[in-house]
Amino acid sequence: MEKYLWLVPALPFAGALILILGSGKLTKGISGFIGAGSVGLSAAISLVLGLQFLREPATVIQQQLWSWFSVGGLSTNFALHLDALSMVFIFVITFVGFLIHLYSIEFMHDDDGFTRFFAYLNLFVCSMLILVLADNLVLMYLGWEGVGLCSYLLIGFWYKEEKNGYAARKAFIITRVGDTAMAIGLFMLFQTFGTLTIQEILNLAPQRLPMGSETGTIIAFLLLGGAVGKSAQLPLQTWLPDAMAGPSPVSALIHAATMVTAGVYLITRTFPLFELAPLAQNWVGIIGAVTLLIAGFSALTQFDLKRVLAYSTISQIGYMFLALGVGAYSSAIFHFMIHAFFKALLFLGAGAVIMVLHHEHDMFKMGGLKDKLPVIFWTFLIGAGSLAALPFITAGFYSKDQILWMALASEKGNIWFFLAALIGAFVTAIYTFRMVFLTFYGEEKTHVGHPVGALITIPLVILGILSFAAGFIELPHTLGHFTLFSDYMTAVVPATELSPGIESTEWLIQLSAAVLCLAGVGIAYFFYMKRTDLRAELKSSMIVTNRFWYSGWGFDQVYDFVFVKPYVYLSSINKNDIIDAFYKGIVSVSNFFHDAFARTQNGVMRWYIMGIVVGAIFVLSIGLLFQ
Amino acid sequence: MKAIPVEAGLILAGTLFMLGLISVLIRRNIIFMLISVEIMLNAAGLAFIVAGARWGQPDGQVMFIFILTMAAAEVSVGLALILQLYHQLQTLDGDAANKMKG
Amino acid sequence: MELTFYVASAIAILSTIMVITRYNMVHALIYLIISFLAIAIVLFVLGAPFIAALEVIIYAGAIVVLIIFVIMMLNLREETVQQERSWLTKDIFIFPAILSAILLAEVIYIITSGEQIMLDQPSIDSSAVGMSLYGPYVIGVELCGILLMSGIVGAYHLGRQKKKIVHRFLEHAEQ
Amino acid sequence: MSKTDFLNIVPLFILTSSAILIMFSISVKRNHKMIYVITALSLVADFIYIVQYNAKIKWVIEPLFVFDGFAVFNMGLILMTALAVTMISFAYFEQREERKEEYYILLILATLGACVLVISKHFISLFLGLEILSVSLYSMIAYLRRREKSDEAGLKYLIMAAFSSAFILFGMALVYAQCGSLEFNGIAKYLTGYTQIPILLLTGFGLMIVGIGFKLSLVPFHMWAADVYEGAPAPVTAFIATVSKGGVIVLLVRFFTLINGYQYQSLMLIFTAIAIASMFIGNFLALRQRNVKRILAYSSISHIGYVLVAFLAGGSMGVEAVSFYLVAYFITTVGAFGILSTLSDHDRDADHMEDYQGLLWKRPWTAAILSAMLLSLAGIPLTAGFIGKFYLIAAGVNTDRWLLVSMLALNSAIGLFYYIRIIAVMFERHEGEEERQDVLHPSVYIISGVTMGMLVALLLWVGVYPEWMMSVIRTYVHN
Amino acid sequence: MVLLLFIIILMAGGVVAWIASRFNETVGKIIALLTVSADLALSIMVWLNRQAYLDSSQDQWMMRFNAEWIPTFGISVSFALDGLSLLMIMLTFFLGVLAVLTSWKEIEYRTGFYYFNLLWVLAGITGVFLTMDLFLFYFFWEVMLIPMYFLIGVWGHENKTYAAYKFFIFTQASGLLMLLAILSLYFIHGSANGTYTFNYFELLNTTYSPEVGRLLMLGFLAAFVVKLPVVPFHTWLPDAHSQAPTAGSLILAGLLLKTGAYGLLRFVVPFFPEASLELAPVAMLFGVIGILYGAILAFSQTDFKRLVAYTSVSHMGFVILGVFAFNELAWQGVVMQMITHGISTGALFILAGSLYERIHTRDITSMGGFWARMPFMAVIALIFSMASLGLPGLGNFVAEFLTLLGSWSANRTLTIFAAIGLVGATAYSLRIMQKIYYGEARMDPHRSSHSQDLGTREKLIFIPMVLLIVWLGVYPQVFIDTAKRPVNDGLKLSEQKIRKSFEAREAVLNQKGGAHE
Repeated sequence: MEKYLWLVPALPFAGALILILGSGKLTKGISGFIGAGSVGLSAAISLVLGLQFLREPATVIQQQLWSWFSVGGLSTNFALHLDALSMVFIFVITFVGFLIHLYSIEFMHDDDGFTRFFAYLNLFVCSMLILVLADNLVLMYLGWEGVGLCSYLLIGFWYKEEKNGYAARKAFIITRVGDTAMAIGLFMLFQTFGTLTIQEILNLAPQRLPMGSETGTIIAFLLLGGAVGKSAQLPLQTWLPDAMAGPSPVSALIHAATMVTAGVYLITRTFPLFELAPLAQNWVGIIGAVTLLIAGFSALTQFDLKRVLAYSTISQIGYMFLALGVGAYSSAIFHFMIHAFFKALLFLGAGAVIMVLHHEHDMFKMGGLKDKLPVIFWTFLIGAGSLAALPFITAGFYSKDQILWMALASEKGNIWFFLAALIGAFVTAIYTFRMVFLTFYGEEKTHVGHPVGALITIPLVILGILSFAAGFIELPHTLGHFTLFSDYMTAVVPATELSPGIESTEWLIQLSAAVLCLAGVGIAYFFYMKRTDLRAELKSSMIVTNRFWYSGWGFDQVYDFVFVKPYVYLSSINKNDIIDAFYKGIVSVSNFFHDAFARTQNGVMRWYIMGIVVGAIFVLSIGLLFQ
Repeated sequence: MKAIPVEAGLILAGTLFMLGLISVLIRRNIIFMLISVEIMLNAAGLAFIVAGARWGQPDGQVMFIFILTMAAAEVSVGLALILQLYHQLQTLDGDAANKMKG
Repeated sequence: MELTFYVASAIAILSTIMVITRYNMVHALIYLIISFLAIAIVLFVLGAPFIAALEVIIYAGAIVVLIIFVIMMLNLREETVQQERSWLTKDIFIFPAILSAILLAEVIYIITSGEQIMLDQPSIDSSAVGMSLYGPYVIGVELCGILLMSGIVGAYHLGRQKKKIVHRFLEHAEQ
Repeated sequence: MSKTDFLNIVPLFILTSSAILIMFSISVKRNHKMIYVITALSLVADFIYIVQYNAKIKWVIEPLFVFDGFAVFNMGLILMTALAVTMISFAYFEQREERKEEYYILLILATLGACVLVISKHFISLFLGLEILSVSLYSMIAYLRRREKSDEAGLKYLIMAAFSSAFILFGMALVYAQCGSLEFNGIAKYLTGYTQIPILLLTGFGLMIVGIGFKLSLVPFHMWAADVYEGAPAPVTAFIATVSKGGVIVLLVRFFTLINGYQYQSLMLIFTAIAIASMFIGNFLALRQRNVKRILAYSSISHIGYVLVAFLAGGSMGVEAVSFYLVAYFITTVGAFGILSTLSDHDRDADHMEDYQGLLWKRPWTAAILSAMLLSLAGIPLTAGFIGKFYLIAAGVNTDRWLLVSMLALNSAIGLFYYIRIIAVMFERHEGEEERQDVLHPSVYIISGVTMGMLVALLLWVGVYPEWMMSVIRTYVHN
Repeated sequence: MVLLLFIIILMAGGVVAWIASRFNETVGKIIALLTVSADLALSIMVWLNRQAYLDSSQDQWMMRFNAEWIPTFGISVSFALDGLSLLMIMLTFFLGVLAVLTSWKEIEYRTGFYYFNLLWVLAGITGVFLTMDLFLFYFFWEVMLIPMYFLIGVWGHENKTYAAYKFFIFTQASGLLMLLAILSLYFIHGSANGTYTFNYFELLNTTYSPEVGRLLMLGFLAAFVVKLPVVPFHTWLPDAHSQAPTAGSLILAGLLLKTGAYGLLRFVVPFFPEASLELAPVAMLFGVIGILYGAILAFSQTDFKRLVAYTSVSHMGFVILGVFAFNELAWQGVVMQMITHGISTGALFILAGSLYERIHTRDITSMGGFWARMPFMAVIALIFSMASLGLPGLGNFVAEFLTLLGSWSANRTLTIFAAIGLVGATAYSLRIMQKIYYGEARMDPHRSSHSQDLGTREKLIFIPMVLLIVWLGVYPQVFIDTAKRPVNDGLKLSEQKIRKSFEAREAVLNQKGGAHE
C-alpha cells in the first residue's frame, strides 16, 4: 500500500485535470462521479493507510516522486512524507472531503458551473494533501498556495456577483500576507540549516538553534505569520467571514474543516522550532486566546447563519492555537479532527437550510424548521452541541475540555489562557444555541422549498455520528482515561508536560466548563425562546458594543483605513506615474530651447550678421582670455 | 617712408573694417550693405598691403589684386541679384527679405 | 611722408564715416570714391604704387560706377532717401556700434600689444608684383579667371531680364 | 611649371575645360541633356584620372598646391558627390522652365573651387578656391529666379559670405603681418618656435575661424544655413551641405594639423565651444521644425559639430574618422536631398512635412530610401552613418575627449527625435489623394532612381562592410 | 555555423516574407511562420544535443563561430552559444512563433512589411544573445530597435507615435552610453595589451583601475537598466507596451527586456565584478523599488496592457535584485525569471490582444463578466495571473523563490521588501481577474456580440504556453541544469577577478608598509 501513497493526492488531481479539460463536454452525472469518485478512492487509500498507522503509529512513509529543482545547496524534491500527524490530516481531508463531494453533487446540481465546481474542489483536495504530505517546506508552500488559490476560486465561485469576487480577493491577499512572512521564514531556515527538508531541519534544529535564540525566535514568528494568515487568526482573521460568499460545501470543506487548519498543521509540524523559541510559542497561545474571544463575541451578534459559523470557526481554531501555544499538540490535533467533523456538519446543515429557504441567509428570517427538516435539524443539533461542547455526550466536549485543561495545567499554560478559554466556551454555547433556536424554533417565516435528498442527508448523518462519537477515542483521566488518540500522536509529538501537582484540579475544571456551557445554553434559551421581547432592549442597550462586535471588532475598518485606502489612494494619484513627469519635463525644456533658438532664426539678414559679429567677439575674447 | 609703424597701417585697416562692419549692421538698404562689404574687403586688402610692406614681399600686393578680382565678381553677381530682388519685392529693404524663418 | 599717410588715413576714415551715414545713395558713393582715393594715397605711401593705381581704377572707377549704374537703372527717387532716413535712426546705431567698438578695441589692443615695427622696406614696384603674379602665382591668376567666369555666368543668368520692362512708369502702365 | 606639375593639375584643367566646353555648346545650341552628359562625363573622367594617383606619393606644386593622399581622396569624394548632385539635378531642372544650362557651368566651377580648396597649401589658393566656390554658389542658390525664396536666399548668402570672406581676409592679413608667409608651411615653421601663439596671430586665426565657421555653418555663424537651404533648389542645397562644407573641413584639417593647433589651448577651447554649441543648437533648432529642408539644415549644423569632435580628437584616427564621416555624411545628405528633389513638384520643393505624409504607402521605395538616409543621419546600424558616428566616437575616446564625446552621444539622442519624426510622418496612413502624374520622360526618373539606388546601396555597403572604405581611407590618409 | 544560420534564416525569411506578401499575403504569413519555426526546430535540435556540453567540463561554450568583419578595428563576426544563450534563443524562437501566430488576424495592412519587421526584431534579439563581439553586440542591440520602432509606430494603437518615439529615444540614448563604455574598454584593452579587439573573451582580461571600472560599468549599466527597465528609467515601457500591437508587446516584454537582463549577466558582472560588488546594495535597492513601485502602479491602471506593462516593471525588479546578489541561487532565479516572465507576461499581452480583437478596448473598467462568455480564455487568464503573482507550481514561483532565497543571503532588509512585493503582485494580478472576468457582464450586448471564446489558432498559442509554464513550475531542473555552467562560470570568474584585484591591492598596501595600520 505504501507505494501507492502518491495516488492520494494524484487521484484528486487527475480528477481535477479531467474535469478542467472536459469542462463543457461532460455531463453533470459524470462530473460528479469523477469528482466524488476520485476523492473517494483517495479516502479509501488513506483509510487503508490509516489502519496501518493505527497498528503502528510510528510508521513513516517516504516517497520521492521527482526532483523539483536543485540549485546551489538547495535541493527540493517532489517528495511525500507520511507520518502519524499527516495521517490524521489526510484522513480528515479525504474522508470529510469525500462526504462533502457527495453532498455537493446534490447541492450544486442546478448550478451552471457544476463541473467547474468539482474541478476546483478536487484541485483543492489535491493541494491540501500536498500541503500535509510535503516532505519539504517548498513543496508544502506549493500546497499552501494551492489551497489559497482554490479558496480564492471557490469563494468567488459565483463570479457574477461582484462582491464575491472582492471577498475572494480579500481572502487571497490577506492570506498572502501571511504566506509572505512564511516565505521569509523559509529563507531564514535555508540560511540557517542549508536545507528545506522538514525532517532534516527538525533534526538539526536543536544543534543549530540554541534555546531562545534570536534567529530561532524570528523564524518561529515568521512561520507563525504564515499560520496566522491561513488559519484566520488575529490579526489576519478578517477574510474568513467574508469568505462565506462561497457555496456552503466550500465553507464546510475549506473554511472550516481543512484549509484553515493548515496553520495548526504547520505549527505542529515544526513544533521543535517553536519549542526552541518559547517567546514565539507563548505568542501562539496569546493569539489563540485573544482570537477565540474576539471571534466568539463577534459571533454573538451576527445574523447571517454562515457568518456565525465563520466566526465560530475562527474561535475554534483559536482554541487549537491556544493548545499549540501551551504545547498540547495532540490536543490541538484532536480538536482539529473533531472540529472538522462537527463544523463540516454545521456548514453542510446550514447550507441545506439556506438552500431549502431559497438562499436566505438571515437567521431572523428563519425559524420553525425543526419539524419541516427533521434530519437536518437533528444532525445540526448534534453539531451545535458538539460545538458548544455539551458535556459528556458530544465529541466537542472531550476535545475542548482537554484544551481547557491544558491551558491551565500545562507547564506553558497559565490562568489567563484558561480564563480566556473558559469565557470562550461560555460565549460559544450562547451563540451556538442562539443560532439553533433562531433557525429551527419559533414560527416559520420563510417558505420552505423542496426537501433535501439522500446525497445531502447521508453525509449529514455520517458526520453527525462522528461528531457525536469521535470524542470517545480520547477520554480524560477523570472520565475513564482512554488515550487512544494521544497515544497515537506521541509517535510524532511529545506529550504535554504538565505543571507539577495540578492533576488533582482537573475535575474542577471540567465541572466549571460544563456548568458554563449549560449556562450559556440557558441564556440563549432565555433570550431567544422565552423572552424574545427582551432582545430588542438588550440590543439597544448595547448598541455600540453590538455594532463593534458585529463588525468583527473593527479590524476591517482599521485595515481599510491603515492599509487599503492609503494603498489605493497612493496608487490612484500616481496612476500616470510621477516619474514620467520628469521625462516630460525634459521634453518641455527641450521644446523651450527649441522655441528660444527658433526665435533667433527670424529671417532678417542683419540679425544674422549680428550673430556672426557676436561670434567673432566671442572667439577673440576666448583668444585673449586663454592665450 | 621711414616712420610709419606697422601698427598704424593695421589700425587704419582695422578701423575701416569696423566702419564697414557697422554699416552692414545698421543699413537696411541692400545696396548699402553691398557697399559696406566692399569697404570691408578693401580694408582687408589694405591690411595685406601693410603686411606685405612689412616683409617687403610682393605677396601682399598679389593678394590685393585677387581680392580686387573677387570684389568685382561679387559686386557683379550681387547687383544682378539685387535687381532681381527689387523686381520681386519692389523695395531695397534688406529686412523685407525675411520670408524664410523659424 | 608720414604726414601724408596720416592725413590720407584721416580722410579715408572720415569719408568712410560719411559713407555709412548718408541717406542719399549717390552722395554716399561720392564719399566712397573719396575714401578709395585716400586709401590709394595710403597705399602709395606704403610702397605699393601699382596697387594704388588699381585701387583708383577698379574700386573707385569700375565698382563704384557699376553700383551707380544699377542705382540709375532702378531709378530710385526722393522717397528712397526719405525711407533711408526713417531706417537710419539713432538707436539703430547703438548696438552695432557697441559690438564693433568691442571688436575694434580688441583688434587695436592686439595690434598694439606687440613690439613696434617700422615699415622701412623699399617700395615694391609693379614689375616685382608682375614677376610674382606671373611667376609662382600664375595658377592663381588663372583661378582668378575662373572666378570671374563664374561671376560673369552667374551675373548673366541672374541679371537677364525676360521680357520684363524695367522702367517703373511703363511697368505701371502695363499693369 | 614642369610637366609633372601639369600632369598633376590636369583634374582642375579637365573641369575648367569642360566648363568652357559647355559655354561653347550653349552658344551653339541649348541642349539640356547634352550638357548634362558633358558635365557627368567630365566629372567621371576627372575621377578616373584621380584614381590613378599614387596615394603614397606627395606632389607639391609650389607654392600653391599639394597633392597628397588626403587631398586626392577628398578630391575624389568631392567629384563623386558632385556627380551625384549632377545626377539628381537633371530631373529637378528638367521640369523647371528656367534656362538650365548655365547651372552646370556653375556646378562644375563650384566643384573646381572645392577641389582647389582641398589641395591648397597657401592662403592665396585657399582664398581663390573658397571664392570660386562661393561666387558660383551665389548664382546657384538664386538660380531659380522666379522663386522669391531663391533670390532671397541667394542674396543672403552673398552678403553674408562676402562679409565672412572679409573676416577671413583680414585674419589672413594679420597672420601674414605676423609670420611673413602666406604658406601653411611657413606659418607652421614660424609657430614652431612658440609654445603659445603670438596674440596677433591668434587674432588672425580667430578672424579666420569666423569665416571658416561661417562656411561650415557652425554656431554662432550658422544662422544663414536654414534660410539658404530652404531657398536654394534642392540639388544646390545638397551641394552646399556636402561639397562646399567638405572642402572647407578638409582645408581646416590640413591647416590645423600642419600648424599643430592641438597644442594651443585657446584654439582648442574655441573649437570645443563651437563644436558643442553647434551640436546642441543645431539639434534644438531642428527639434520641432516642420520644414524638412530646414531640419536638414539644422541637422547639418550639428553634424559638422560631430565632425569637429573627431577633428579635435586629432591623430591619424581623428583624420580617418573625419574622412569616413564625410563619406557617410555625403552619401546620406545627397541621398536625402535627392529624394527631396524627386518629390519636388513644379512650383516648389517638397519641404513641408505634409508632402511626406503616408509616403511609405504611396511610394514605398522612395520612402524606404529616405528612411535609410534619415536613419543613417541618426546613426543607426546597417547604415554608413552608424559606422561614421562610431568612428567619430572611437576617435574621441581614443584621445580621451570625454566632454566632446559625451556631448556627441547626448546629441545623437536628441537628434534621433526629429529624424524619426520624419519617418513617423511617412508611416502615417494617408487616405485618398491621387498619385502625382509623371510629367517627364521616364528615362529621367530611371536616372534619378538609379542614382538613388546606388547611393542607398553604397550607404548599406559602407554600413555593413565598412572595411573596404576604411582601408581606402587608410591608404590615402596615411602618408 | 548553426549560430550564424539562426540569424540568417530570420533575416532572409523576413525579406522573403515581405516580397512574397506583395503577391499573396497568406503566403507571406506562412513563410514568416515557417521561418521562425525552422529556427525553433533548429534550436530544439541544439537543445537535444546539449548533453555532451553539460557533461564536459572544459569548454564553457557549446558552439562557437568566428569570422572577420572589420579587421581594421578588430571587429569580428563572433558568435558563441552556452547554456544561457541557448535558453534565451529558444525562448526567442518560441515566442517568435507565437508572435507570428498572434499577428495572423490582427494585422490587416502592410502585412509583408510587418512580418519583415517582426523577423528582423527577432534576428536582432538572437544576435544580442549570441554575439561575442562587443561591437557586434552593440550593432545587434541597435538592429532590434528599428524594426521594433516600426512595429509600434505603424501597427500600434491610438498613441503609437508618441510611444514609439519614447521607446526609441530611451533605448538609443542609453545605448550610446554603452557604446562609449565599449569603446573605452576597447581602447583601454588595446593600449594595455597592444591588440585592439572587440572580442568578448579578450576584453574579459582587461584590467583597469577601480575608478575607470566604475565608470565603464555605469556605461554598460545604463543601457541595460533602461532596457530592463529599472525604476526610474522605466517610463518608456508602459507606453511602448500598451501601444504596440500584440506581437510587439509580446516581444517587448518577453524578449527585449531580457536582453537587458542578459547583458547584466553576460557583461556587467563578468567585466566589472568589483564595481558591481560595490554597486550591489544600490542596485538591489533599485530592484526592490522597482518591484514595489511597479506593483503599486500596476494596481491603479485601467488600461489592461498598461497594467501588464507595470507588472513587467515589477517583475524585472527581481532580475536586478538577483543579479547583484552574486550567488548561484539568485542567478538561477534570474535566469528562470527571464524565461518565465517572458512566457507569463507574454501570455497576458496576448490575452489583452485577444480581448481587444473582440471588444476593441483595453479599458478594464468597461469590461467584466467575461468568464461566462469566454470560460476557456478565463482559465488561461487565471493561470497566467496566478503565474504573475508567483503561485507555486508555475514557473514564476521557482524564479522568484530562488531569487529571493539568493538575495536573502546578500541583503536581508531588501529581500523582505522584495517579498512584500509579492503581496502587491497578488493585488494587481487578482485585479485583472476581478475586473475582466468576474462580475456582471458590463459590455452592452451589441458591442460584445463578437465576444466568443478562443478559437483554434488562439488555443494553439496558449496551450503551449500553459504547458511550458507548468513545466517550468514543476520540473525546472532541466533548465536549471542547462544554465548551470554559465551561471557558475560567471560567478567563479568574477570571484577570481575580485580576489585577484584584492590581492593586488593588498600587495600594494604591503609594499607601502601597511599604510592603513
